[in-house]
Amino acid sequence: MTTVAVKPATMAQALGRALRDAMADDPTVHVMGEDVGTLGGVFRVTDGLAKEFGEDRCTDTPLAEAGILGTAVGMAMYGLRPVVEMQFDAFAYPSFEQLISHVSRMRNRTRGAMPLPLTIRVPYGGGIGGVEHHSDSSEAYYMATPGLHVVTPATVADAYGLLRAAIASDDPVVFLEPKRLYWSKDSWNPDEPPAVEPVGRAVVRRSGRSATLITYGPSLPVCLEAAEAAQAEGWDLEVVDLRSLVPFDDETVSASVRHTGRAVVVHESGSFGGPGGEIAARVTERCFHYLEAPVLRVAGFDIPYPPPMLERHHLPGVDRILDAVARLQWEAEN
Amino acid sequence: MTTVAVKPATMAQALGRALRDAMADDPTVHVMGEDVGTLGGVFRVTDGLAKEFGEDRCTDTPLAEAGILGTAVGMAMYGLRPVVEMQFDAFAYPSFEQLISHVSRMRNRTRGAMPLPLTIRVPYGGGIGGVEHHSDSSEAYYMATPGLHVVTPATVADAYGLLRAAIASDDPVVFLEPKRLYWSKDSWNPDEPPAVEPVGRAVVRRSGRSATLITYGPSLPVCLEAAEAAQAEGWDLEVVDLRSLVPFDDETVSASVRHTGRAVVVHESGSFGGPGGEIAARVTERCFHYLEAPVLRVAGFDIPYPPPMLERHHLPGVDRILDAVARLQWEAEN
Amino acid sequence: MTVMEQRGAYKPTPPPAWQPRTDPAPLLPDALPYRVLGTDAAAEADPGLLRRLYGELVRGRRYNAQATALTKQGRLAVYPSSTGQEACQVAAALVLEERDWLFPSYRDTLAAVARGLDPVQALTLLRGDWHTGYDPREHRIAPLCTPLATQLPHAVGLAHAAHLQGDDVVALALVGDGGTSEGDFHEALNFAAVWQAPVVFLVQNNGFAISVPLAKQTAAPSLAHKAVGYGMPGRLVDGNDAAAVHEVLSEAVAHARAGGGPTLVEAVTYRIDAHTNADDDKRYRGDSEVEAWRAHDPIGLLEHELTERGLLDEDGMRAAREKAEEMAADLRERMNRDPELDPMDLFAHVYARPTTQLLEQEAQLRAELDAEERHHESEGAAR
Amino acid sequence: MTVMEQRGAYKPTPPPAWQPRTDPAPLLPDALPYRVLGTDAAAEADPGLLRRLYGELVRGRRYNAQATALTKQGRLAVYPSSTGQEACQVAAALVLEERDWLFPSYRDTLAAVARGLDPVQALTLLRGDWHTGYDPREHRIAPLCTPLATQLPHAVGLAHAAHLQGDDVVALALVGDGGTSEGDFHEALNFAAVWQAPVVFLVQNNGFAISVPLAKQTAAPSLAHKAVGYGMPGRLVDGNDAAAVHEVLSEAVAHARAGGGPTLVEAVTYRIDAHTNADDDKRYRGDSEVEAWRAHDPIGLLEHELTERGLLDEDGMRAAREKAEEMAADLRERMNRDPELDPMDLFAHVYARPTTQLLEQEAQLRAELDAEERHHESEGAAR
Ligand SMILES: Cc1ncc(C[n+]2csc(CCOP(=O)(O)OP(=O)(O)O)c2C)c(N)n1
Ligand SMILES: Cc1ncc(C[n+]2csc(CCOP(=O)(O)OP(=O)(O)O)c2C)c(N)n1
Ligand SMILES: [Mg+2]
Ligand SMILES: [Mg+2]
Repeated sequence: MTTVAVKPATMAQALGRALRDAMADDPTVHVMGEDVGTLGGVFRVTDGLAKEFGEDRCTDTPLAEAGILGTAVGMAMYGLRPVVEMQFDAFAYPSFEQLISHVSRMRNRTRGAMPLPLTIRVPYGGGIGGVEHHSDSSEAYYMATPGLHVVTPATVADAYGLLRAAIASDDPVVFLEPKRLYWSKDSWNPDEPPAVEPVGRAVVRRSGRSATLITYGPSLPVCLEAAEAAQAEGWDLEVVDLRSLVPFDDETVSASVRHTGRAVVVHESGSFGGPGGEIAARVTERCFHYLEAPVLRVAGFDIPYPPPMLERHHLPGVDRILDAVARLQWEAEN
Repeated sequence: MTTVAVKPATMAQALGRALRDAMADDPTVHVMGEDVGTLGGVFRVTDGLAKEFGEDRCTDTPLAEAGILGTAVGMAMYGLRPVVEMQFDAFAYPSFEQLISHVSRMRNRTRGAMPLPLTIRVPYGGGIGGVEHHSDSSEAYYMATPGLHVVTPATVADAYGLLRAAIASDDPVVFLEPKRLYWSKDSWNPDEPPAVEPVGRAVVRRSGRSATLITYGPSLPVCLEAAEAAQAEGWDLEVVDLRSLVPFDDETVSASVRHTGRAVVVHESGSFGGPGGEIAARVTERCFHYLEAPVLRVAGFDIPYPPPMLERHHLPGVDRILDAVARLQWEAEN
Repeated sequence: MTVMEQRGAYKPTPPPAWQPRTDPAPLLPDALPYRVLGTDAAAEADPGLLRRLYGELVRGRRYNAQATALTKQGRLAVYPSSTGQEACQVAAALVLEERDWLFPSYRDTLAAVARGLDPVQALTLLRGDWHTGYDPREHRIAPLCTPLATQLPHAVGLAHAAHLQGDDVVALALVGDGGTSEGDFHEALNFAAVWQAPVVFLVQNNGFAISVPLAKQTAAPSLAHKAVGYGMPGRLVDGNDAAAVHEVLSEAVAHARAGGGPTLVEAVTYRIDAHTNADDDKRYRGDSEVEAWRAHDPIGLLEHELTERGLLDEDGMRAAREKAEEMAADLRERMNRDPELDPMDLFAHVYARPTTQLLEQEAQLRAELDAEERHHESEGAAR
Repeated sequence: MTVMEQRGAYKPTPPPAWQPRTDPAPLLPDALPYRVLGTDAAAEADPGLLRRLYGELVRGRRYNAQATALTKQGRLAVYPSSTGQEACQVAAALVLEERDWLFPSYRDTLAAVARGLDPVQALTLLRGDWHTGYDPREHRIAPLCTPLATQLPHAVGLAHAAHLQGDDVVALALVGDGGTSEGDFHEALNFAAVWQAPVVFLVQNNGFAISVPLAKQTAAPSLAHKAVGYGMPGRLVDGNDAAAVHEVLSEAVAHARAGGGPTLVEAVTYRIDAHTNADDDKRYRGDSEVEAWRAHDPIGLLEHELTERGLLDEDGMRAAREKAEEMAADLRERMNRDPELDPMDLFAHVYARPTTQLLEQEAQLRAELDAEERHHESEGAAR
């Protein structure tokens, strides 16, 4: 038996590996977008794909996001599985008409005759010192669009496993990649990549009894850190990583909240009209009589994403999470 | 003293009158969009404006929604007050990049130096037998975009009063016009149009003690009907018309729910990621200990808008509202 | 590098060789729309083809009339008629091989019907029934597209995919004059040219986008002139001359099939009816303009040519009319039957497998419908 | 109307008169980029203007070098350099009157600086400080625009508004070769032509959109050829020839000011540096291409012309360099001071008056900051 080399990989590398393996397994998988070919993408996620599979399978497109998504729709209509890269969150907006009016509706429009197995990769979120338009958290738009799956990994292993699942899905998947976790590392065995994860299952990242932090993507590490810090205050926090915003895993989330009786939703996206409202509302609908306090939200402010020099004030951090936990009406318990 | 002729006007007429009066009062108000000039708009809201104010003030643009909104931004930068018409809800999507990246952010980007006093009129919602793409409820997208005001009238008087206020606002306002109320009528005195309503104040349309229906736009008449029907079941429902989704009138809504102890949010928009989640979450945050039951939602299903022949199954109707009211855990009261 | 470091070594040279990426001259359209009928070119047209076109035009006109009548009877939610544009509709259908794809807009049900689709299936959307009445893959007809110009990138992507797979397939996409103003038109044509995708774009310039005349839509010499900006040939054709449209489109399709890349064709035509049955065209145009175009009617033009040349007589005309009437009668009859829709279909195809959220909503609706039914039954029983 | 009703009365006529809405010939660009320096046309150029351009180019190159250096020192978050493109940047600024408007993209801070904007204000965004460092209305410079091509409709709208108000104002908008592929480019140019708005579009074709070369961006003969598709003139110019760019832009601005409508100018140039400091251009281009363009350097070209014609000597060159060094030293010095941002500004300008929701959030942040401060103070006191 040979010993396997377990070495650290970044999330960006894991995503690249997922693309590579999907392309190797299935000749209908095509990667396309701005700078994805020769350059390997501005985050280098697609590095090496054009070389390995040729420019017809990993294509530098003209610079036009509606055109990228629109032609990908046509390619999927013909039976290909396009994986589209949007260069940054805010640069996906020009493609929203194609997304809302076609990508999300084609299967339904044709009663299932014309599914669109399309993956749209969107680097999202802040914390990387990016200037305007490079740090948006746009998940609320995707969540409000029926017909899309919305998936976001928070770990290196999930980056691989969920992206493979997204590409294999017969439905369109918006795959949100937390930019500031691109360089996060985890060790894995490159000869045996992590398992393909089913889309739609949340996972408890940390068990606890006092309250549940419900989170995803870039906020997971922050929540885990907050949970550690909370111990000093006597709170034993459970942390749920949603991984998939659509479909939403009510079962896992509700089970946790019923168990703890308190919950805080944590995300970078703005609060008003953001994912937290939906999550808080559905948790409350399902767990009302278990709740000791209203489900609270710790989110970005309801403002355009701030300039780099102010972003630390905007992003949900450990203190803000602990403040929210403190407001969970603990006195009511005694 | 002369007697004033009080005669009925439709909501479409009231909106047209608001545009006319705004244009007459302020020469910087310009109306633009597809078919708004010679034709007077497909719903005839802008009828007569091109004739009265000339085609430079009420302009048939080329057919390109991003171009319409983008040029309107430039006009506003120069000091005009453009009022843009999007022909239908779904046809506003091509303009979303301009909306999100510029309209909502220009004031903030320039620290107030360059406000954009822009009104974007969007006919929205279903119930008119429209084929695909003509019945979307797209308010969730607008609500999730900080920097926009989002306003929607439900009565003829508000159509006038709120549109005047929107045009007078120094901030961009997305003005959602409930298509199926365009032909709803109310009597008014054309010599003395209704008052300009401040943006941001909800109003209690019906007082009640048992529970609060929180709604807006096209669902208001349905809720009022449901409230009448509920009397037979012994429920005395209060009905709050939000009128403005952004800013959100927490005061009025919370006061009502604290008073009744139960609430249902009603809207046509899909439930998941829709306005109801935000509303339910914030009501719960503010009124937790007053609530006898979780805030429930009666909304459109989480599907692409259905074909005309099935839309009655999708739209929240009186029965579905009463079913939700029935689920408000009344037994807990006794 | 600052200018200081730069100096000394510097020898001015002409700019690195610049040359046009394409020769613009052959891309530009002719000065006038190409015509066949009533010109010398007509002599070379295939009589069989002309007769076939004639039959389809007559049937197409009858189809338009029948569909319009159905709106008055409440059997169609809306109908955007292509009366006056039948030459474009029919030619677009006839130039394609079975393996090719057609990308119609909401106005192009006739093109789909001329391609062989059952008119009832073509009208499903406009009837208020389900959004698409046919299997696009079976017929190689994309769903009727309502958001303007958004079907164009789909056509490009599909043609490109087919080409990558080594399939000998051409896509033909239809768009209106108004639709050319949309960003998607631009992006689609650019992708098509860069990829040299086997796709043909047919702009039916019918003079109006609802009420907005072409002069408010563009200042270009012609819409066909836009082609040069993408590096593809632009062709201008009389859109009421079925023989000319057929010839120009056939050439473009052959060019695409041979690997020559995309073509933009502008067919100059006219929308004789209002935008849809819901539109009031008196508000934006006068009768005289409509009358001038009636005198250049696609059917009249072709009929004149055929009768002049002895290729068509009263019997032939009658036969064409009879076939058209048959189609109309059948359509009328079948459209008068109420379609049966299953409300549960609302949830069936949103995803490959419904989410738990949708299953909950489905159960809710099913319970409501069951309750309704029980209610009806008990009412029935009570009587 | 069915074909049956139609027959009998019918007489075929030619189509209602078709004519191009514009004569295409004058709209088409010349076969080669227009040049002045090193050609006969140079003799006619105004020596004063050439010297002014020279000074600005030298200063501009130094500005680019300094800004790039500041990224290495962590004083700029990112810098997209315009080294090699200074002729376009400077000419764009110099052709405008004070009342005119400039619409820059993220790469065009130099154009803003050449127009007179304080470089520190121009670099505010790229420094990580507030999004816009200046009052756009005071300087008539729109905010640096990052989403590609989205500034173009703004320029059209502003020019149109000014025109409607009777103001004699021209807008000049900058965009890259990559940006021409976006739908907003198309829509903006179309609106401009239909409205005959006084706006000039300058495409700096620097060969790349990040890593993507022009050949993957378009198949058009040139980007200037796109103009004819909108019915506006297209002009092709050597973008490294400051005199040529200045002349072509001046003509376009004068044309617009005189009511002649918009012009599309393509300036063929080259991005000598990587896309930004974060980019690695070795991945997508070879040194030899860069070297070929270095030999056609905008400063070198002009310097050669001026020295050949005795309009510039060593003293003049030294003076230009010294002025540039002064600017650089001042910039360096001021950029090394930490900017002071008030976190409360996050809420101050989202709306004219903050919503109650924002007031709550503002209070929350203020409380957090107060707590932080108390914490620091108590820590300080404890020591
Ligand atoms: C993106 C979008 N915007 C607006 C509309 C509304 N609309 C439907 S048809 C039409 C006019 C289309 O004109 P044209 O493209 O010339 O096609 P025609 O109707 O003449 O066939 C408009 C504005 C739409 N369907 N899609
Ligand atoms: C809408 C949009 N999509 C993508 C980007 C990311 N992006 C920034 S610069 C750039 C390349 C731009 O190329 P070009 O227009 O030629 O301008 P240049 O950088 O060469 O000046 C890209 C893709 C963006 N800023 N905006
Ligand atoms: Mg048309
Ligand atoms: Mg470039």
